[in-house]
Amino acid sequence: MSHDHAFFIALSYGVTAIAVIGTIAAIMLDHRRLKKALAAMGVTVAARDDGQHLD
Amino acid sequence: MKSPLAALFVREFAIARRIGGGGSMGVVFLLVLVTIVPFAIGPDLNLLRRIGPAILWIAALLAMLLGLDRLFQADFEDGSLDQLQLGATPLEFVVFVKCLAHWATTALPLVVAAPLFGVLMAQEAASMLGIGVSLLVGTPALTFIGAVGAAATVSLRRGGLLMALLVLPLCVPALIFGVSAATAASGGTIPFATPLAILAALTLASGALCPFAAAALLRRLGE
Amino acid sequence: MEAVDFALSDGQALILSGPNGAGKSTLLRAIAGLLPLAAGRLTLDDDSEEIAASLHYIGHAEGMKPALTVRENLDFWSSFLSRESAAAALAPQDALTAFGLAHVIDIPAGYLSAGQKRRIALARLLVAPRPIWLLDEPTTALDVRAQAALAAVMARHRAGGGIVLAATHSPVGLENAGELKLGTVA
Amino acid sequence: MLRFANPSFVLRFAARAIPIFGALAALLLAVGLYLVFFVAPADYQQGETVRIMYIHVPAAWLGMFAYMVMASAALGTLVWRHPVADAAQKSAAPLGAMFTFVCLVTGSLWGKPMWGTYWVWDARLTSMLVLLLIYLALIALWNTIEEPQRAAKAAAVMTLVGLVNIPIIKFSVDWWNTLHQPASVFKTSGPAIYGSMLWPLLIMAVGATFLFLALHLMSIRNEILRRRLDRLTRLAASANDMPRTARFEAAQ
Repeated sequence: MSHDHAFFIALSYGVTAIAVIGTIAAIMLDHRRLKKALAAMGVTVAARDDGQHLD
Repeated sequence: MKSPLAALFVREFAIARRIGGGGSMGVVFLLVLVTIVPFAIGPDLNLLRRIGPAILWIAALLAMLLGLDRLFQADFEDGSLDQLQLGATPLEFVVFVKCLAHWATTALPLVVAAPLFGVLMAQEAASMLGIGVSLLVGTPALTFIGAVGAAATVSLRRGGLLMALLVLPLCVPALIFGVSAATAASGGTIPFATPLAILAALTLASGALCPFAAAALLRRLGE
Repeated sequence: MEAVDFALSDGQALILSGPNGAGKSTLLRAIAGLLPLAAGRLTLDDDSEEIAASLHYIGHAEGMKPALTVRENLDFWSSFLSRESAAAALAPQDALTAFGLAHVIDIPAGYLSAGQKRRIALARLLVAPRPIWLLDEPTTALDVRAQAALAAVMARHRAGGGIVLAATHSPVGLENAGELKLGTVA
Repeated sequence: MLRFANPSFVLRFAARAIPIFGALAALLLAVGLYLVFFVAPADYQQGETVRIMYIHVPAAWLGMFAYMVMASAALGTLVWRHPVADAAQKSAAPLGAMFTFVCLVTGSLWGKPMWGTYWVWDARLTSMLVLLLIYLALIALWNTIEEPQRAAKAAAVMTLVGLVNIPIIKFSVDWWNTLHQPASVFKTSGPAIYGSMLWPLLIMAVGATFLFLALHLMSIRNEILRRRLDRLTRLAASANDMPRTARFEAAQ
């Protein structure tokens, strides 16, 4: 494995890992913030809102 | 209690971040322009390397104008412009701070993105640095000059195009010295510092003069 | 617009009435300094303060940014329009309570109805207090309860020595206020 | 199929499906990575850098797969007009953009040893760049139009228009590429793939697909909650006598 090949492989997998983990983190943080905001408004997240299920 | 101008800067910053994804629209517009050029000219890397800085500068200039026509229009439409004139701070300072906020939200992302997009134009590291520095120094001038155009067309329903026509000729000096500074960065006869110094002078001059012109255009805007 | 002359002292109010297009808004904007005065003078006898510093103009558009929450909007205007010499400014919370809107303080202004936006614009009077109020059609889009709240706020302002100039053609709840009829010359 | 129109049903389905897809993705990717680094042979011509192919190619597939998912959600929006389709459409765009971006970066890094520069206007990479631009434009569209229904309809039509254009773009970019470059120095269609390389590639691709499905369901759940929060905030604003002050930081 010549030196620069290893560098490019590592860089590629590194960038991919950052992109994937970043996306996962962003989505989970967004989820937590939304649940907190909904809870603050007195609505449990899984509350069945049959009334307006086609909101 | 924040000072009026600090409060204004914070408000402009918050609005830019919440609507339309802040400066990201300008960066995507820059990427689109940089991408379509090779489709027209061809993928010849040597040619693209030579004209890279010029293309990036023109694309950045157009991306800057993109957001500028809304600089005062939003305030004009929702009545904020009246109140901004009735505050204790002179309208000139208000215009200056609004330009600063617009530069921070629109131009700074461009200054970071343009060199990276230089990869598509086969630019070397030195040239990328030159492009970044020349944009950093030159974009304030574009904002200040653009603000005058924005103030002139604020009450027009679709003033964006007219504003570009008014502003682009005035931006020619900044474009010339900006591109020459960017190309000088990757070697060449002209030393990098000379065009950059003139560019800095253009920015300082427009920063000092344009707010007065823009404020004059905005003050006592008859219904 | 033909010659207009009036004088107001502390606690007084003046209603500018007349058909649409009679120049009510134009006169108010001219007093506020948003329009150049073709002729005539605007004087303030207590000359410690220049005129612009003692006026608060509320126009048709309420100057609220839809993307910002009501608190952010009012905080901005209180910082921007604040005067050291002015009486104590109310916090956004209290200013909104005076108009029965305390519950919307953390909601983006874009979510609110026209009547609520109107009341928030009027709340700006309390957040950035000035002696003289210039109100252009203050009661548009306000329901009866909101109009009562506005009348109470104006009464308190006048009791404290403030002056109110309102351009309107519907009753605005200002007792013993002078009236300046602006009619188009026959 | 109509039961999927009910957001609450989707929330419950997501709550069960996300862990399963996530676990499958993790397992497959782990096995795939092991195969890629310890089993798959180096390429006789490129040497070790061929291992970048095992993320570059799946990323390209996912970039396009995400667009197909977004386009079918767009149909859902236009034909059945139910909000879960809007959510599915809106949340597919950023994921598609992420996979396309990864494809471009890994493609550029993979090409560097051969081309000598990070970017050559190679036909397939250029087409992926245009796809990324389409994704970014759609995301900007979603960010700009505040009113959810209108944004969904506009994005749906633009997505379908884009879908029709993608093959045309692909064809014209290929034609543009051959027009200017008589013989491309090194066709990066990649080396001939032998069995021993095919398996890791397929495992990585399937693993990435499950990753996408898990992330997509999580994003759809977020969009449903965001719209519910938005609706409750409007209700709180209009209800004059709110028992509790409604706290709402801009969740956009």
